This record gives sequence, C-alpha cells and structure tokens, in this order.
Amino acid sequence: MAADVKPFIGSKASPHQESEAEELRKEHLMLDPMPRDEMNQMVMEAMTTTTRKWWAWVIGLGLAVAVLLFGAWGYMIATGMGVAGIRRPVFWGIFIVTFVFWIGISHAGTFVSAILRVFKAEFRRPFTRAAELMTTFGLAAGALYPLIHLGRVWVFYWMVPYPNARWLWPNFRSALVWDFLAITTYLLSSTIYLFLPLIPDMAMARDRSSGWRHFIYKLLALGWRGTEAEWFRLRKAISIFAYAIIPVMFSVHTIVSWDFAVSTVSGWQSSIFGPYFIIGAILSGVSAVVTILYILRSTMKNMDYFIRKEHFDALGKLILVFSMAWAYFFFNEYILSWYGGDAAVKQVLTLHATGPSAWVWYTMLICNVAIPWLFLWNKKVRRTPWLMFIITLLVNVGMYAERYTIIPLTLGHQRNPFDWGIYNPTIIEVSIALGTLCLFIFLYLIASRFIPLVPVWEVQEGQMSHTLRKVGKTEIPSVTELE
Amino acid sequence: MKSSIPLWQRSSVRIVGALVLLIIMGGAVGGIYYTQIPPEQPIPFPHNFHIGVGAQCSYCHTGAATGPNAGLPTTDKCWGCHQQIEPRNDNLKLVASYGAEGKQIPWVPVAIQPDFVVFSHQPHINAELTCETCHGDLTQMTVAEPQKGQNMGWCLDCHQKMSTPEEFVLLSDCATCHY
Amino acid sequence: MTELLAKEAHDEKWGMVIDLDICSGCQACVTACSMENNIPFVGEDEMAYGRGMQWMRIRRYWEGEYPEVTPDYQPMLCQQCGSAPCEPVCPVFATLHSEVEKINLQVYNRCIGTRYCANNCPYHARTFNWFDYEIPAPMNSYLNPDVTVRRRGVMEKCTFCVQRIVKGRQQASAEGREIEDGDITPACAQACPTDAITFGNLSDPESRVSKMVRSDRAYKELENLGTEPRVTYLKGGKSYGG
Amino acid sequence: METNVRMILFKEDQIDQASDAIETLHHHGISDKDISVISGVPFSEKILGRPMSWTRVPQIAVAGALFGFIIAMLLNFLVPNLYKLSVGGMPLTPIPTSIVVTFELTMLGLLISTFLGVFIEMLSPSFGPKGYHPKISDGYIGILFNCPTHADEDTCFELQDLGAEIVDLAEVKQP
Repeated sequence: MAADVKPFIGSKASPHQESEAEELRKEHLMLDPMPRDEMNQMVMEAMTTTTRKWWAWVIGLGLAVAVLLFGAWGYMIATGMGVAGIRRPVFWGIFIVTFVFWIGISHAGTFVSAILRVFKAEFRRPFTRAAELMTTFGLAAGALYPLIHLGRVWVFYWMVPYPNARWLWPNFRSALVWDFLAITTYLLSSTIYLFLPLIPDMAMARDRSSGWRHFIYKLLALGWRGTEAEWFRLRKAISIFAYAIIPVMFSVHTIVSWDFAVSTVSGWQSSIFGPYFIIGAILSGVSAVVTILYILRSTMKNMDYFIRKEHFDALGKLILVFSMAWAYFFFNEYILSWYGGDAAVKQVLTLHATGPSAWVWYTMLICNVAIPWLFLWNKKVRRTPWLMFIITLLVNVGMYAERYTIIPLTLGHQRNPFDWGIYNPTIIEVSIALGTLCLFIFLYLIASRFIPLVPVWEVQEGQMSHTLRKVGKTEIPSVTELE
Repeated sequence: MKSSIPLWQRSSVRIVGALVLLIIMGGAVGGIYYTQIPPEQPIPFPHNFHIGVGAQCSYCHTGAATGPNAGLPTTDKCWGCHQQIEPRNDNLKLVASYGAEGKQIPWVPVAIQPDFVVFSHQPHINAELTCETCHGDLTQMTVAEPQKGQNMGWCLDCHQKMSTPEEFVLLSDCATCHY
Repeated sequence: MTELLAKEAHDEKWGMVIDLDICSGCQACVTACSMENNIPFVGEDEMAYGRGMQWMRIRRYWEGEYPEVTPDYQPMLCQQCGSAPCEPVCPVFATLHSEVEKINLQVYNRCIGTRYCANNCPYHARTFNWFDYEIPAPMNSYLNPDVTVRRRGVMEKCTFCVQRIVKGRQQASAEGREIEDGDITPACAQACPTDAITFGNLSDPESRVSKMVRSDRAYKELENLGTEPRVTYLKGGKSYGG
Repeated sequence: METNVRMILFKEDQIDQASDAIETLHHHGISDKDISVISGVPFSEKILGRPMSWTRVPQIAVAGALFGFIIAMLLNFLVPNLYKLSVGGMPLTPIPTSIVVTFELTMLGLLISTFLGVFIEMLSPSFGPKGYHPKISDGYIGILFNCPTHADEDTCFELQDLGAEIVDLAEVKQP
C-alpha cells in the first residue's frame, strides 16, 4: 500500500527540505493524502476481509456470550438473586461495579468525538468512529446491568413512565429513574451520533459493494448523493449533536454518581462524586480508546495508514492530564472527609487503605496514578503502541478497582459495627461480568466487518484542508478552515 | 429450477405464515377466554333459583358481615333444607348423596384475589355496599361467574367515588390492601 | 361508618419504645415476629453468610475484656422513620410513607428488587428474598393468612404488624368506638417476657408510649441523620449511641 | 423550454475549475436552481460560489426540545398529582429533582428530533436536477445542470475546455 504522496500545493524545495517535508508526511495522516479511490478501497478491504481467525473469534465469543452472560443470567433469574455473593450489608456487588465501569467506558467515545470536534482537534479524525462505536456498545453492555441486578427483572418495565390502570407512575424523585432516563437518552443519542456521520460513508460503501451488503448500505445511506443541501444539513445536525451531547454525557455520569451520592451511606454522600466520576469515566474511556486502536491497528488490514503514532501520542497526553485530574479529585475526597471529621466516613476511608481489601485500593492508585505519571510524560513511551496498549489496559484495571472500592467495600463498612461485612463475588457474578465483556468484543468484531471503521469523508476533508506551506527555510503544515 | 419468486410471495410460505399467526392468535384468545368463564363446579348451583325463592346471600355466605371471607356453605347448610325436598333431578340427587354420606361439597371459589391483596368483606358490608356491586347480578346467573376487569384501578375508582377526599386518604393507602 | 375510620386514621402515628435496661436478649421477639409475619427460615449456611431474613434482630455487643464481659443487647428493627432514606430512592414506589398509619410501608407486589432501599437504610433493617425459600412440612401450616408470603426478588422489613393495626381499626369501627391504647400489640411486644417493648399511638399524649418517650433515658438510634425514627430506646446509666 | 439533464465531473483537486465551470453555466443563463453540485467531501457553498443552502433541521430540533420539555413538565408536575404518594418527607413535586428529569427529556427531545429532521429532509423530494455517479464517492465533484437543448453542445465544449469530464447521460442515475 505504497502511499502515493501528493500534496495539494506542490512546491519546489531543496533536497534537505524535501526530507523534512517527507518526515512531516510520515508523521501526520492529515499531511499524507492519498487518492480518494485508493483510500476508499483500503477501507472497504479492511471491512470485508474476514479471516479464518476472525470467524473463530466471532464464534468463540458468541458461544461465550451465550453461556457466560445469558446462561448465567438465566440461571440467576430461575433460581434467585442469591446465587450472587451479595448479602447484608453489601446489597450491590460487581453488577453495579461493572455497570459503572461500562458507562464510564462509553464516555470517551462522545468525549473524543464531540469535544474534539467542537474544538477542531484535527488528530481526532481517523478514530472518531472507532470511539463512537465503543460508546454505543459500551452502553449496550452497561445498560444490561440495571436489568441484571433487579430481583424481579420480569417486571422491569414498571420503571418506564407509562400510564397504567391505576395512574401510578414511576417515582421521579428516585435516582434510579433519573438513571433510567439518562441512560436511555444517552444510548439513543449516541447511537444517532454514530449514525449521522456514517451516512456519507454508507453511500461510499454502497457504491462499491454488491449483493446483500449493497442492499443494506443502500438502505442505511438514505439515498445520499452528496448535494450541497445534504452536506449543509448533515453538518448542521452534527454540530447540534456535538454541542448538545456534551452536556448529556456529563449529566449521565453525574447521575450515575448520584445513585451513590444522594444516599445516606457514609463515604458515598459526597458532593464531589459528580465530577470525580466524570473524570474517572473519561480517564478509563480514553484509555479504552487507545486499547481498541492498538487492537484495530494490529489486526485489521490497512489500519496502520490511518492510525499512527501521532494518535497514540496525543491520546497519551490526554490520559496523563486526566490521570492528574483524577488524582486531584481523589485527594480532594480524602482531605475534605478527613477535615470534616465525620467518624463514620473517616473509618470507611481508612478501611479502604488498611482493611482486608486494601490491595484493591493500592491497585487503583498504582494503575491510575503511578503508572501514567511514571511513563506517560515520556514521548518515546507514548509513541510505542504496544506499551500504550499495556498501560491503558492497566488504567482500566485501576478504574475497575476504583469502582470496586467505592461500591462493595464502602457498603460493607457502615455506621453500625454489628453489620460490617465483606463481600466476595461468586462465579455466577464473575461469569456475567465477563459475559458482558465478551458481548462488547463480539459486537465490536461484527461491526468492524460491517461498517467503515474509519470516517473516510472526515479524513478526506481533513486531508483536503491540510497542506504544507513553505515559510522561510522550512515547510510547515497549514490548515484551511473549510467551514 | 431456481424459482424467481421471492420467498415471501410464495403461496406455501404465505399459507404456513397465516397458519402460524392463526395458531398464536387462537392460543391468545383461548387463554383469555378460559380465565373469563366460570370454573366447573361439583354441582351447577342455580343462584337465580335460590334467590328467586327468597334466600338471602348471607344465609349461605355467612361470614360477609363479620370477617374477611364470606365463606362457602357447608353440606349441612344445604342438607338442612334439601333433606325435605324430593331429589327430582340429577343435581338434587347429587346433593342428597353428599348429604347422606356427610361429605363436604368441594365448591370451587370464583371471586378470588391474589395472595398479595388483603380483602375483607366486613368493612364493605359496614359501608352498606350490596353484594351485586362486586359480584354481579346473581338473579341472572346459575353458577357464579367471575366479574371482568376487577383490578386495582377498579378498586381505587370505586373507593374514590364512594368517599370524601379525607376518607380517600385512608382508602387509597397501600397498607389498606397490601401487607 | 367510614367517617369514623378516616377520622381515626388521621390521628394515628404509631410508635414503639424498647427498654434496653430490661431487655434480656432472649430472642422471643425475633421468634414471634418470624411466626407472625411468615418469615422464611434460610438455613444455617445462608444465616451464617448474613442472609437471615429476620425483621427484628438482636444486636449483641460485648463490653469489657474476658472474663469480665457484659453483653449489651439492642433489638433492631425498622425504625419507621418519619423522613425515611429508603423511600425516595425506590423507583417504583414499592416503599413509601403511609399517610394513615404514619409508618413506612413495603408493597411486596410492587417491588422490583433494586435493593437501593436496603443500601440506603442506615439501620440495615431491610432484608431481601434471595431465593424462594421453602417452608418445611410441619411449619407451613403455621403460616399467617393475614400476611403475604413473599416470593424471591423482593425486599421486606418490619411493618409494625400493620395487619394487626388494620384489623384493630376495623374491629373498633365495627364496634363503633375509637381505638384505645393497648388495643393493638405487635407480635414482638406480645411475646416479650420482660415487657421491654411497648407499642402505641404517639399522637395521643396520654398513651403509654408517649409518656415513655418523654423519659430521661430515651434516645433514638442515629437521630443525627435526620431520619426521625419512630422507635425510641430507653437506656439508663451510660450514654449509648444516638 | 426543453432541457436535458447534464452531468460533468471534476477531479478532487480541480476545485478552481469546478467553480469556474459554475460561473460559465451562469453565463449561459442557467440559474442556480437549475444547477446542483454533488461531492464526496463537504465543500462549503462559498468555495464554489453558490447560494447558501437552507435546512429546517435547527427549527425541528428546537421544536423537539420544546416537546421534550413539555413532556418533562407533565411528568414532573402533573403525574405525581394523579396518585399522591409521599416518600421520605419530600414534597410531592420537588423542584430540584424535577430539574434532572427536565434536562434529560429536553435533551432527548432535541437530539431525537434533530435526527428525525435529517431523516425527513433526506426522504423528502429535493429540488434541482437529479442524478448520481459512483465516482462521487471517490472524491469527484459532480455538477448537474438542466441544459437548454439548443445550447447543449456549446456549453459542453466550453466545460470540456476547463477539464470537465462529461458523463454519458445513461450513467446519470439515482443511487
């Protein structure tokens, strides 16, 4: 796939400058344009290549989802919640932990694509779709948990606001109903946000496919031709979305944190929980984006053209910043509780660091603070994809440990010593948690062979607006705002 | 030869589809129907006749005024009168056979509530409600028939209609019926 | 007739006083409560794991070092908070405040089992039906017909024996009189051999409970959380909790 | 006046020529509403010297937000009054918690109606000459115009001089 380098503004340069420009092109996708038909072909090829290994993964994960998730869940529904390890006083276990984890993961998709879109951060272009897909599937996996953890899941629809025979509606004063509304809003809007920029790419795929794929792409492209009115409308809609989905994203994780913060549980009732959860969510989500980008780059055809070291570098900087912000909130939570001096809260926080489950607390700090701070300041580390893969995986382990500390460990140590207790997850709970991980990967695998994982038109738009310009003795990149 | 007609346009597919639909619909209709018809009683008791000869409801269903359950009559209650009546038909012969052997007639209760609903006849009788308000016009029935649509909304509607707002606070309280 | 019912209902505010100084920790109240309210037996293993279903539990604390230890007992049950943390968090109104009895209701058939209320109860007074517990053969004939037998997946808790309150009110109205102090006794108070538990109407200043609530020894558990508990503990000597 | 639908294509880097071509068409008396430009990447109208497009998506979005707001208000302040249940000493319709519901439902209304707006506008008939060529998704800029039959050949020659590729009429089709 020899990149046919063809800058828009050709310029005569000395050999020295030529090599410098070459360097810039190698570094930045935006400065390394490729003929459009070749790029389309590359994306189509990545999308339609299904190796034997891919099929093996899909079948394996499909079986895993059926057994680990639906098998275990079905068993739990048939027998009772008791097959999970939860008990008095820990009524919420790793179902809620994993729920918060997935909702957190789902934040980065919107963060990366909406905030970076609003701020016109150009490095976002090739991976917005990968991130948005992560949001949608992360939410799909996470949104299962409010159902899974119900004692009587068969009447879950009582949480839905609909008029029934006795005019009895859900309780809008309950944080769980806010949760339900917020997650529904976020799931619907992030799915649409995934779909809107996909329309032109669907048209592209429609033009170069046949058979059932052609039929489906034709349906999904909504008759897209690319007229000025269509582009104008799409750009308007995307910018409405980009601005509107950011507050929705913040509200969703704030509301998830309010599930805890509005309670009387000591250690939960904290006004800092909203921003603390949001920062944690973005930290874990951006890390998951890097993890996924590494996997895409190393398993999918042609992806190393689109996903380059510059992207790992940029995301690594973001992770470092958010790790620092997370540490700030963590410190805040501790110092304020310590200063406030509520005995019960103090005891909970001390227990986290010294109790029998202190290793969870240390895992959290090592993975969320120590590792990013030690490694990510280093540009070489940030530009080594496999190292970034390991670091970001660890960050997510740390974030899982954070949620575990906050939920079952805090619940186990409340105001009355008579009711102190430790919670250990059972095999069924672990199996369901792993099952949703398999579900997430399964959905992602299927989607990766079905929709263009690279937003082709956005990359092409970016490449069109980026040029190299000669200033003095060197060539520097310049950007033309097309809008 | 490969058929060019799309799958869903083939008559065989359509007939099978229609049959499946019919079976599902039929099942649903049947299922609903069987909850709406009176269950089979050991003796098809003619309510209309007994009311016609002047029997009061509380003569047989004695508990209504004093407790939660109205109760179903024992064989003794039936036999008390029917001893003196010649068993002219099969049903009366059945009554006689139960009475003679001293066995209880296994009546099947018709107006039943789910176990999470606590219902008591006594306050309703005290509030001067008549039986047919809830059980229907039994002068027109032989065996007792289940009344339709007696759900919580129905209870609450009636409570609201029959009470002042102050009383409705009590009559709409969850603990009035659920505990 | 209903006017009388309603009038009485507006005057009700049920409360309980437990005298810890005479509580001997004999667990008679726990047993009586289990029998009255059809509470299932979960078996040794589940009990040891912390899934006992009792609505009333005797919290036992030890004071001093062995061998000079004194046990301290505190029967803990739903405090029927006036401003209950469990209520607003329920998404489907399965637990809510009764305008009539002024107690905290749990509607089993509405509960979907989010267990949020149980987390949010600072007294850990709520229990969850983890399984469909089987009630073994001779015991199933002791089931109380006035109380629902709960299925798996719903929360439950002490109801102040609301079935007895409702029955007592209906009884009184059928006899055309008002409820008198002592008409209604929950199972625990009835079973207590030392009469440590007193139950009555707090809105009547002359009732036994109202007089005891005004005692110097009275305190309420975790009152500083603003939950307004309706259960008052009496404890002399050293200050305790609250 | 009898007209033919014509389509010309420019390569991705022939943006200047494309805008010149549009100017040429104007010279030939073909008005903007008889021209439509289709492209694989978004070019703003200013680049090609075209009148600004219009869309009703923002208005539909605002209407949707309003609808969501009204639903939220009903849920917040009407619905709890239908069956009054008190919990935890809270008022029946507290303002602070209603803000949460209002925000979520307003946003839901806004976002869904934005999508519906796009969906409806995509499916509703568009103005201007219709036609499509698969090369568009390869980055070509396509210009469709209603050409008067008598001026057909002149125009085409003139456009060809600018570097335009004239598409066979048979290939101008709906996607």
